[in-house]
Amino acid sequence: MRVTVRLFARLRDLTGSGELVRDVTAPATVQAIWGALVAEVPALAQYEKTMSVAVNAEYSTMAAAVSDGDEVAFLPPVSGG
Amino acid sequence: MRVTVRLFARLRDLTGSGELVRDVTAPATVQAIWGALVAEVPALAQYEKTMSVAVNAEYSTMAAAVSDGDEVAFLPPVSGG
Amino acid sequence: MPLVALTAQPLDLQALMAEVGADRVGAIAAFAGLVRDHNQGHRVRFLEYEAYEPLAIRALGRILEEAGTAWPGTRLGVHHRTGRIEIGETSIIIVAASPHRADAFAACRYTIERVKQIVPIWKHEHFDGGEVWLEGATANPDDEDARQAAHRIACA
Amino acid sequence: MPLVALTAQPLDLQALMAEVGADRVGAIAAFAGLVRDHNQGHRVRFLEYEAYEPLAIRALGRILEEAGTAWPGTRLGVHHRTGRIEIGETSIIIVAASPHRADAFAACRYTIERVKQIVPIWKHEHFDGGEVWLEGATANPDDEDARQAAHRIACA
Repeated sequence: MRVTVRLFARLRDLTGSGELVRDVTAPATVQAIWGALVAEVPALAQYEKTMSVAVNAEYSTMAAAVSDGDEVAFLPPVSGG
Repeated sequence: MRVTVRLFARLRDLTGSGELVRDVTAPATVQAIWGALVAEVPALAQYEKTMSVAVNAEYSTMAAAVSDGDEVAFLPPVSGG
Repeated sequence: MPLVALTAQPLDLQALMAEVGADRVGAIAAFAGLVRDHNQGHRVRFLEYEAYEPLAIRALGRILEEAGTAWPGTRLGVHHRTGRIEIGETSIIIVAASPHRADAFAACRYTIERVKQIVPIWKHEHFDGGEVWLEGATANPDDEDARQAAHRIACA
Repeated sequence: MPLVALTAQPLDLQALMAEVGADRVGAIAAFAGLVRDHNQGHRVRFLEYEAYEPLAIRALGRILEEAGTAWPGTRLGVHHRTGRIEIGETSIIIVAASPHRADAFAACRYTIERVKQIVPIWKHEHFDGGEVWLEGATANPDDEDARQAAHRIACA
């Protein structure tokens, strides 16, 4: 199946792109997608403890299942206001 | 000596005027001027415990001395904002 | 535009914010009091505010000094309407600007509490069927308990 | 004008106040965050704000619901800038309107604290000699400790 990966702020800078499309083997979790991403861009690993994740623009968890066509986002600590 | 008496809000309504000129015998205190005023308008007496006083547009006390030409103001509890 | 004012004209929060926040301070907290169409079960037609103007200006200035001492680096402005005010209009605006939002909020809140304690302004409420002078606090700027109560409300 | 918005256009506090305070509620508390010309010892040239927009809008809406539950009868609006913002410009405006000034202040303060906790927006600071992404809180809307901390700051 195919998912869209969204990356923001410094995660985007480290990866070089804010939006990636990746084919993953079903069933898959957010954790599996993150693991594949860190294999591509090892510098991302530093964010595993502090980031948040979202699936289809709703906050989610690393353990959540991902379906074909989902948008999975990785969010570094926020700094709005 | 001559003083100007300023009255505000309900004190003004009870007295029928916001500004009076009164001749008083020197030496005089704010208390003496108030006493003379209550003799003229007994309904004012209810404010003695809750009002504030000012002399020449500065907060003052009933015991303060008053000089010729002073402006003495009697202020009911405030309700700005 | 002065930081402290009494005026019979409509209040302009945007202009006061520009004046107070001119040095680009990080955080601005503001307060506006609006005339409500009801109070204590009756329907309000309009208000009139009366002030002992020279003392009211001094009292407002004193409050700004108190707040400046309590929250250094915070800049404040406060304007109060006088005369007749219609329903929905603004009777008071307060602006506090500070590098730190906690200070801006505290100074703004402190100022409205102190205005209600010590500024010689009176609200004359005209409602359906009558009118009444509202009476709140006995004004005593040297009442340290009252000042501390305002400070506690502001920054607890 | 929507109560919740992300926009690349300058923010208009006066307009948001008119929208939020349209039902003449008694007290309005407002907050504005301004871009400062310095931060942590260096001279800031400008900021860029990036947002995950659909989630940011949801998170802002959630905060307004939380505040509406905590302070019933209080009406809120919050607008956040995105994109490049110059020194002295406003990055966020919050307006809280309530019959009671204590509720207006509390809801306004709660909202800015929660924005900094859970809204997916990031500040990219461009200073003399470099740039840095600022990173604050790990966003977790279900972190009840964080929510209670914001509530304590707002209404203690």
